[in-house]
Amino acid sequence: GCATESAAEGDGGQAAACAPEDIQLIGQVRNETNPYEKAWLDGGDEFAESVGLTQTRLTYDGESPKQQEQLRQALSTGNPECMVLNVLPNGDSDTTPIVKEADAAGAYLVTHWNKPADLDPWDGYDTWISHITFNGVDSGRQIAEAMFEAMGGEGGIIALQGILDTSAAKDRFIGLEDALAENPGVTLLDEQAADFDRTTAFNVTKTLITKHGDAITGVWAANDDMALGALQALEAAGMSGVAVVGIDAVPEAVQAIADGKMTATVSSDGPWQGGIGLAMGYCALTGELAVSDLSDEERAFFAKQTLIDASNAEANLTPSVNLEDFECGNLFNRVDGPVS
Amino acid sequence: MSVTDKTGTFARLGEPPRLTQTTRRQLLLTVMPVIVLAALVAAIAIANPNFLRPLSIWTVLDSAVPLMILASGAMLVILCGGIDLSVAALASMASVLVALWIPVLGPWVVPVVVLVGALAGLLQGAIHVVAQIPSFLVTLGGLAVWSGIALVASGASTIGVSGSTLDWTFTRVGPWRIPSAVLIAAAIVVVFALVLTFTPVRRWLISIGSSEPAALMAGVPVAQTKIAAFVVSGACAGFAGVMLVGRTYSGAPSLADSLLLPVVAAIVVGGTAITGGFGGIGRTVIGVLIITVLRVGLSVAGVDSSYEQIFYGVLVIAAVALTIDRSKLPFVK
Amino acid sequence: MERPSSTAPVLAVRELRKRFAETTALDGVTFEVRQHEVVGLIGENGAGKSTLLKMLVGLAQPDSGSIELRGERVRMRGIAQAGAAGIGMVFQEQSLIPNLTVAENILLGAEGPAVVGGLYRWGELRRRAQVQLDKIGSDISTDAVTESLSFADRQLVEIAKVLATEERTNAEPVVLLDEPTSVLDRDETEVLFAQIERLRTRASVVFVSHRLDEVLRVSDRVYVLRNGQTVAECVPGDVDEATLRRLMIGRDLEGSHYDEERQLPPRDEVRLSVRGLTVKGVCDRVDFDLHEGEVLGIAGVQGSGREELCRSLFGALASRSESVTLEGRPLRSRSPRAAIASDIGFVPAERRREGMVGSMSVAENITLPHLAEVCAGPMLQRGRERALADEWIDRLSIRTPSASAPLGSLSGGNQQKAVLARWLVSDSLRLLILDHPTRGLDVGAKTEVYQLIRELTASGMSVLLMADSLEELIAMSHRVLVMKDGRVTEVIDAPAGAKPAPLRVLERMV
Amino acid sequence: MTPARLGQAPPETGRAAGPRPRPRRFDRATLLADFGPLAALVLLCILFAVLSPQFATWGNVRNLLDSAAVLAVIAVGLTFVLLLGAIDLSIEGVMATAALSVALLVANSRNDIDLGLLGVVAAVALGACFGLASGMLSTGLKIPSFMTTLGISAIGIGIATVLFGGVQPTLRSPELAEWAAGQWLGLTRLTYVAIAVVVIGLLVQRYTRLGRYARAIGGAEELALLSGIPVRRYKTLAFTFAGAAYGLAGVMVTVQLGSGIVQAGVGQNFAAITAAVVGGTLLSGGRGGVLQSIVGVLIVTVLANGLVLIGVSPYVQRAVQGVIVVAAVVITAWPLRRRLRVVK
Ligand SMILES: Nc1ncnc2c1ncn2[C@@H]1O[C@H](COP(=O)(O)OP(=O)(O)OP(=O)(O)O)[C@@H](O)[C@H]1O
Ligand SMILES: Nc1ncnc2c1ncn2[C@@H]1O[C@H](COP(=O)(O)OP(=O)(O)OP(=O)(O)O)[C@@H](O)[C@H]1O
Ligand SMILES: [Mg+2]
Ligand SMILES: [Mg+2]
Repeated sequence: GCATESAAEGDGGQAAACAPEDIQLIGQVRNETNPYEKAWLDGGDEFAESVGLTQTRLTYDGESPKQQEQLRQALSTGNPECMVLNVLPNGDSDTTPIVKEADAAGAYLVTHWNKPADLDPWDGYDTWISHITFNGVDSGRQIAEAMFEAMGGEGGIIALQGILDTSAAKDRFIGLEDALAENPGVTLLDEQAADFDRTTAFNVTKTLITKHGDAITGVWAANDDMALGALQALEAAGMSGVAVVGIDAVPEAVQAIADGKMTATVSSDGPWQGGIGLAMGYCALTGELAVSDLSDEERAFFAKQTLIDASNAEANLTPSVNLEDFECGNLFNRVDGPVS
Repeated sequence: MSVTDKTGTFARLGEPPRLTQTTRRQLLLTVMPVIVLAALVAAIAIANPNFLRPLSIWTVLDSAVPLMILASGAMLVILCGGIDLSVAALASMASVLVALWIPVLGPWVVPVVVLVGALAGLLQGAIHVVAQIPSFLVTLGGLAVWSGIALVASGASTIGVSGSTLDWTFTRVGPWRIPSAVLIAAAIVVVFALVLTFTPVRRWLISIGSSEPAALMAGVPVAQTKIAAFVVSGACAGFAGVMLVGRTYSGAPSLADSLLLPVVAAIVVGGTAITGGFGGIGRTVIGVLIITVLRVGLSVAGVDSSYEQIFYGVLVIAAVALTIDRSKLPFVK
Repeated sequence: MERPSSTAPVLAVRELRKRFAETTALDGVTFEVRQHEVVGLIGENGAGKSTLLKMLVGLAQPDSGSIELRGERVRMRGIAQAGAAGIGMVFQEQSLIPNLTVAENILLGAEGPAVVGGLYRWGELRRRAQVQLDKIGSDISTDAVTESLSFADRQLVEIAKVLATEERTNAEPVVLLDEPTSVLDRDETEVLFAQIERLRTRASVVFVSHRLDEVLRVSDRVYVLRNGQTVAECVPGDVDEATLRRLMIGRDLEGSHYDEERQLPPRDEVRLSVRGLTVKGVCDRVDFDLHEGEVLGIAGVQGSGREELCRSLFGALASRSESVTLEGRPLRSRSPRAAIASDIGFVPAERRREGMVGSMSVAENITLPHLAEVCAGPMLQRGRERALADEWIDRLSIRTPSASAPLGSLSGGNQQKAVLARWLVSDSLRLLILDHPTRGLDVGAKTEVYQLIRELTASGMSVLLMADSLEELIAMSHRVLVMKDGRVTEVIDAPAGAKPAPLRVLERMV
Repeated sequence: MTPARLGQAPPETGRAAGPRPRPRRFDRATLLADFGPLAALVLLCILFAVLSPQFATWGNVRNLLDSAAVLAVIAVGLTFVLLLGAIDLSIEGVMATAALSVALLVANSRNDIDLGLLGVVAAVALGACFGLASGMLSTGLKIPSFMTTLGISAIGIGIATVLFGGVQPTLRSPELAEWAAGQWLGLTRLTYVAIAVVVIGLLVQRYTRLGRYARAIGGAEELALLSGIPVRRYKTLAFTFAGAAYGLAGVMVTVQLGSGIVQAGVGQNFAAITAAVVGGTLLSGGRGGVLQSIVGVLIVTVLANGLVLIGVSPYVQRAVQGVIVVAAVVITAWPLRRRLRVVK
């Protein structure tokens, strides 16, 4: 509806520079070996297809230097003026150079999840459209509360932390601590880092089961991979009825919830993330979105996330995108408050 | 001397040097790494001609810099028959220290952190030499310890760097907009090349690498040379940490960790023997470029990201198969 | 000489040629080995003996020419094939695997009935290995880890290993021995000869040695190789050592073998004075003085501690002492490097392992201990290095394509000369420790080394010498220090013209 | 004369009556070299038992053995490669492919294939193929194993990524689930699998040509050639054996986790090499063996388990492990120092 209007009045210089067919869409995640990031790239592909383009899929194996190298190379071999980057930075530290490179080259950029607290898109970055993240404190608390409920408000839990050097891991744990403070009946028996990794979580959980035995009635994990590892360890130990929660809503975890083995997870909707960043850049390049007009809240925001538990697991079994979300007028429909 | 007078029959020597088959093969082997590099670049350029743009080429070279600095140091240790697995972790630790200390030390942070790296190398080298523990093990322990220190010092988080103290490590200079990092790396390579060519250091490294007992009996300063190799390797890791902070604007406890295997791969692809005793800085430069081109070039050439690892594996093996000089490896382990 | 030997050649080699990059190793060698015959093979260093033998076991392939085994033309592809065809070889450089036990080594690759259904039977393995060891009358344990044995013991195990060949084939085997005696002492050599005699009844033997007396003693026929060609075939009864020597090098060697008449008396000044030197477990409070211009020979059997004594003086072994002084100043050899700084040189017995860096060039090897002399400040001066190397290659007539050829590609004798040269480069050398400096050298090269020692001592250098044979030791030394069980039993004077009888030394050794 | 070393000594049976066998002398240095890692393991156990009441419980011992199972299987395979003097960096890739292929070949959530145990066999065979490829590339093209196995690892991860295709295949095979959870005599079945593999490894090392020749090749490759050993064949065989072990390890991880993941082998490569080296299997080849490597596996596992139990901060756990490992090796190797000893 509003598309033609903004094209007419927007900063036309940039919009005119690119014919829609020249636009280069790039999605970059760590790797294609985990369901969440794979679904993210697939979402990007679906959006690209819907506008008659293809997405360049980049993966950097979780290696920060490689992520930088890849992006710089993409910027220097492509035409940055007509480029959209939808990037999952490896860690907070990687966002700064990505933003600076993209800004210097003039490519539109949307980042997700990780960003240093003092770096903001409105600090003079014209092409860094938006930073999309999720309230980790919130998700950590939501799953904790779902778990406490399943435990009947009391018992002992163990917590599996993610890679300690990420804000996601830290925020989520703060959420758990908040929930614990409000639920004095639940005690935190132990916390260990399991690096967002399934095998590590499996082994750590086994050791913790030895240490605490039947005192464990809940396992809080900072992501689903660890939750699934813990679940397996609990099964191996013959412990049933332990509430296990995670974050990410990977298909396997959603299935486990539907099967009644897991209690809850939180969905950030990977396919949407994969498409939305490209859509923002596409709209900006085609003149349907003026970055300068965006509010601060739109340029760095927490996106809505949904708690998935037994009630809605079946409906979320397969990740899918809703192309309506990517129309230029709906880009900011999922804003759920500014980042801190 | 009378000894020589009676030895007429031995004198069947002085055939003039000819370009025999062996010397021609030798020549081919010397230039092979360059040919492999050129072929790779050409293949990528066919898939995506933009790869040969000057800007793109400078970017490749720029991307190679941290790897280059780490590999130069690690190569010394490999030349004398050991291995330094700690370089990447040490560079990560250095990045954290740089980020922490910049507010206090300002530009002095660079020599201080390089010194810290050198001291870490010294510690590892000394344990390796004095306690006679295999370098693989010492540096594996070092790897864990430096990571731990970095985690604790940073509180397991990323420390941002503001200000312009390190801008010189990551900018472009001159009319051709050459990345400053490339110039710095080139300077380091030149220093290495000069030292290795014009001083006895290379002799010592090679003799230790190919026959340590013989080197000992010939009075080569074996312990000193080995420790020095570790010190230089540590210092290079420290400096690589500085360069990484310069380009990421932050220090983080696992910033460079993933560079370990690429570093060793680069050294070996260049043709340096992993068992020691043969190799050099020139080969390492080419090896670093081959690995860097593989790392960044596959996606530029449009290889599907799910197949990228397969391509990378096949190409690395093919590259090594072509570049190493088997006559210089007594036997292949 | 009346020895049984049938006429049918078991092994016949015709017109064998082999070229390595710049050197022609074999230039048309022809020879044959008949049944139950011991054939001696002699020639100066680099004449092509080892290359020839390696071709017979398939470790190198000839460029042209033919090898016939029992009348059939064969092309050996590898040592396994050769072993199956009944050709076994004792290599010049030792070929036992250090971390395996003696039993494992003896039967390695030829386990036979010791492996049943792919599984090892340890008892059988030991028993069969013991049979081989018994043949040479050795008391080495089959369970000993090979690297814990002495060099000579290992050589005996090698011989035991090759003797196992005779049990592997139905046909009578051909046993190739490439300088098997160069590290054996007198008794062990006798054991070996007894074995060769025993073997003769059921096998043919090719025997390579630079000790011409040995060759004359055990061989039925002797082939002389020169520059890759067979230049003569002799029967021991008809020739003497001098003739062989002349055939080998193509000219007469003047003077006596050891140049005894050129031995000058030592000077009065004491260069090295050792008091109460103790190396834990092997030598005990050794005292001696070494004068300027003197060669002090050290005699002793394996385990007498003489090698440890010398190694400790060079700093390669930890030791304690009351006092060790070099020209009056305390000598503290904490490492070979420190010893070299005090102008001491050392030529180790295990040349390949300790004496040289095979992959480095001849020139680089020669200058390695004295890099300071070819450096200006920290900078290497390649021109000076090259000139120095060329000078010494010339003075010692080291046979090499050039100073930049890898030392590992030279023949053993020439390698040894290069190892000697590296010490002679230094003008200030005061003490040279020679651990079997003529091991593996041909007579010509040996003579050159002897002359070199004479010249060095004449110019005032002091030498500590351990030698291949007692005769050599006595002939070269001014005095002989006899050691037994880590102690000095006697110091025997051996001035020119009044050399003691070997027996006199021997009885103090054992 | 030094006595035969632990693990290399043939069994004390049927000794022929040779003439006066030389007396064996156990000096302190050799004792330490042979039994040092074992002593370190015992010391660690005592230390943790004192510091943590849970450590010495049957439940924890069971857990320890269970945790060590996968690493033990990997280490057995790796040992043969290390004995050659080669190195194997392909563990992650081989395990990844094996994990995904077994998950896709038995009853699973992604397809209708259900080969049952045959699927397990196929995955192990696939692992062996990877090993065969590493071995043939190393020996045929004469490339250092460091590089071939690094490349093979990347290829394995790549193939696993393609197989993975976005959704983890979850096991739906009840008999395999039973293998993960079911217990005999208080230990999981996978623990018995690991024990069986260790025993097989020991037998192969001691009683077959592969074991003997691997040690010979590692001791001195050029001399092994001189003894007429088909060096290339046995090197390739050692890599193949190792590949099969990694394949089995990938299967075990998949069974444990209930689904096939590409990350099945993450971190196992360094863990296995560390374990082998700590136990006394040298990277230079020819030394050590399966027994030594298993002691190393137990040391590494006990350390990881004990540090969690006594509550060492997760930040410093790895650093503490590193220090303990190096310190343990320094202490046990200190008496072995000699002036001209060569250590790479
Ligand atoms: N692989 C090789 N590469 C280059 N040159 C070689 C090689 N093998 C042998 N030669 C050369 O061939 C010649 C013959 O060597 P060979 O070892 O057969 O001599 P030899 O008669 O055994 O001498 P020695 O008495 O020293 O043992 C030498 O000049 C040697 O340098
Ligand atoms: N890797 C190699 N490269 C070049 N040449 C080699 C190599 N290995 C062996 N050779 C050659 O093989 C020949 C045989 O070696 P060997 O050690 O038997 O020497 P040799 O001449 O018989 O020694 P010696 O003088 O002690 O009798 C040597 O002459 C050497 O040149
Ligand atoms: Mg020879
Ligand atoms: Mg010889």
